[in-house]
Amino acid sequence: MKRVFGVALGILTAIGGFVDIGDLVANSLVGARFGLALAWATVLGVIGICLFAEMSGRVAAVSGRATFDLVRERLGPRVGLANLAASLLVTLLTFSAEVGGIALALELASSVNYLLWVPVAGLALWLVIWRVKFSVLENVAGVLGLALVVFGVALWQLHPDWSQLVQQAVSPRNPPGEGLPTYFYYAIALFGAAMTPYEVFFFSSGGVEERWSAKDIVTSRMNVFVGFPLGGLLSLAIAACAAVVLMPRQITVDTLGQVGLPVAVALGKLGLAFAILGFVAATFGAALETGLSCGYSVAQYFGWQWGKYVRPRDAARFQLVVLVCLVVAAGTVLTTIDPITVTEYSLVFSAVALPLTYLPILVIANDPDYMGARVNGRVANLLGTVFLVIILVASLAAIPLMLATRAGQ
Amino acid sequence: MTTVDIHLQLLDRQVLDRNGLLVCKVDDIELHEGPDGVPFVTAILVGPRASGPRLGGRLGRWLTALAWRLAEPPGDAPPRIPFGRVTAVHSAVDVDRTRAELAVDPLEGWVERHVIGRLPGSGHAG
Amino acid sequence: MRASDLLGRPVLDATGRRIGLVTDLRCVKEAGPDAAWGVLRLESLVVDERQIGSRLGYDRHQRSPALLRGIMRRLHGRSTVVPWSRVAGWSRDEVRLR
Amino acid sequence: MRWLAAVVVVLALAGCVGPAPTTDQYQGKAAHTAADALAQLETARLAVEHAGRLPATYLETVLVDAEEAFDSIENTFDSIEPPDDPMADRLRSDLDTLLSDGSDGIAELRIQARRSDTAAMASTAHDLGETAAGLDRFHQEHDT
Repeated sequence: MKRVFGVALGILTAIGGFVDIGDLVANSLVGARFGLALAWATVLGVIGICLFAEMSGRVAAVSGRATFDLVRERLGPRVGLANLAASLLVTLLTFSAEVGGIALALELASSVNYLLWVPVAGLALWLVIWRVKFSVLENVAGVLGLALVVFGVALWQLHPDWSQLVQQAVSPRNPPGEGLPTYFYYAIALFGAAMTPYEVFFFSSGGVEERWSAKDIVTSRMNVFVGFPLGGLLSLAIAACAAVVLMPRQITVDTLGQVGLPVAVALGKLGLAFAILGFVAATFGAALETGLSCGYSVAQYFGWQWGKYVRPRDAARFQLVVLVCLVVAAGTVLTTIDPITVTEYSLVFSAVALPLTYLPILVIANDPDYMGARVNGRVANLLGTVFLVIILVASLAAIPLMLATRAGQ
Repeated sequence: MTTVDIHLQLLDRQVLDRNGLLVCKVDDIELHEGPDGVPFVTAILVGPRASGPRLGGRLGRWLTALAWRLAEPPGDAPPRIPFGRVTAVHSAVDVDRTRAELAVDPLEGWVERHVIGRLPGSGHAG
Repeated sequence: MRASDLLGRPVLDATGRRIGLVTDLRCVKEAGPDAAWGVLRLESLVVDERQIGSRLGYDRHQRSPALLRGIMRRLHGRSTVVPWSRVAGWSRDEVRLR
Repeated sequence: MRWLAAVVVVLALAGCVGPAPTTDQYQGKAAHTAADALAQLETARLAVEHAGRLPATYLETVLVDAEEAFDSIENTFDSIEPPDDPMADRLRSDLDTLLSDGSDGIAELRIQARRSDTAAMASTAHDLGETAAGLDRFHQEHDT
């Protein structure tokens, strides 16, 4: 019974934890501009993250080593350090976006300017990272994030023309008035939103924090293979809500308030209250994940003690890195740079950094020295190889497309 | 007969102390010639004075020089863990001493004493 | 001597011809006097044309996925193993064989 | 590092709006401005149409954001030097009228929302429908 509960909780956490500020903004933005014509990019991203999160979870369970531990080992100190710098930059950018997201969500709930919420959010994040148990931190944020299911309810209440939505999704093409470069630019943003590298840093490090062993591989797989696709469905619901309510009114999404409007239209105040709760929980949870991931990646590269399973003073430099990153992230938002813009850039740079994370995972998951009999099977390798190629293409195309389309304008 | 490839199987691996706490990475490996003239592994070398030269380039040189100057006493010999302390090599390298006994990483202690340890609640596990 | 003193150094044969770079140091594990795990004695050098990607292990035990193996094999050709007894001397710039 | 600097510079330049040298380019920018402005205006109108379903804090935040964005779109357009061409002057004056109507309207909505004057909001939103239609038409006509 306890085991069933554990698995169920893990799945719920994975669903609620899947969506972050990047998914919220990217899906709503794309839904309002392209309808569901880019649903395939989200689906592709979800398959990719399932595939590689499973591998990283399995590696962590079998070897006790988290992702960045292995990056240096397989790429060497030089390339590993370059990788660390790039990954840290992207994760830090995402961290800033999440902190901004918390503040924006609280602004919607209070109409107090979001900049005033930034220090509050920063302090709350630090207190949680400093004092709250890892499993509590992970599960509470994830389960509260489930409030975003309200987007699914809203979609159903909006009585959309389902056949038209399905039609858009299955015969993808760029709508009239939108060029192909813009179309693919946003495809990459959605792909990057689903596959953000911090998710595997966090997932694999979390496995080590919770002291997974080979026995826990089944649990980890359930979380990934059930939780993430349901989280992806949530992303699609957000996109569809925007497609149904915002697209006909020619509204383009550039604020979090616009993301929630379809829920208000469909369900009124109570529904919107759930949506705001979901925004706060999803961004707060993701801020914790990205903040910890900054510390995880640095500490794992240098071999320092890391993690919340020891007292903070026993992982001093890890805690220091997290704290410094938190200050930098909050400081970035306080420069009054638009958090939604930061989010959009974080998605594109995530896409650029994807191969740095996913290549070493694929290699280690095949290393009999580490994995013994638990190496990848044929299917995982076939899909892994295909995705590696897709990731490489997305990574190379991201910056040129961003410049060519002036970041999607 | 077991063979071990140093580059592939030892360098950059995580070192764990006798309690399973994380100590450092294998930043480099020290070898000495035995009486028969064949070199054998004598120690794990730790810290920027070991990893800096491997990093190479301007950054590597700068890091090595900085660590050299900050060290007590100054010098180019990095902290080392004698290879006799190693009890197992798997996805990590296990040694039979505690982090405090090994004392290969003075900076960690400094941050603990002067920054993190001073914040309230630093002694409670999450 | 440090492992990094040898790794990446060009290897020249007795005639002075360059046969590749040192990509790894292969040791034999023996029971040591006091050591719990063992003593590692340097047995041979693994020599290859290039160093790049050698730590992914595709020239040794690593086999899958097939695409990466294919790329790495093309990049590297076959690595050769040179017994330490053949090493005549080494410096910062090169390893010389007899 | 040098490529990074180059990327930053290109991004910075891409963000600036310089003087538009030709009438065609000016027209493209005007059409683009109309579409952006329309999106903000429609956001405000959509929110006000469902004012009863939105908490006051949320409505206010949405309106303030829409107003700020709308004004910044208007200012950006006004800062573009129009080419010396009667056609460009006409474009500018047509769009300016629409933009200032929209800007006034959203500001009014924001004030009415703060006073919870639902009836006035509904009537302002209704009137703004014409400005929205005008922006839409302008965008359709001039989009290249």
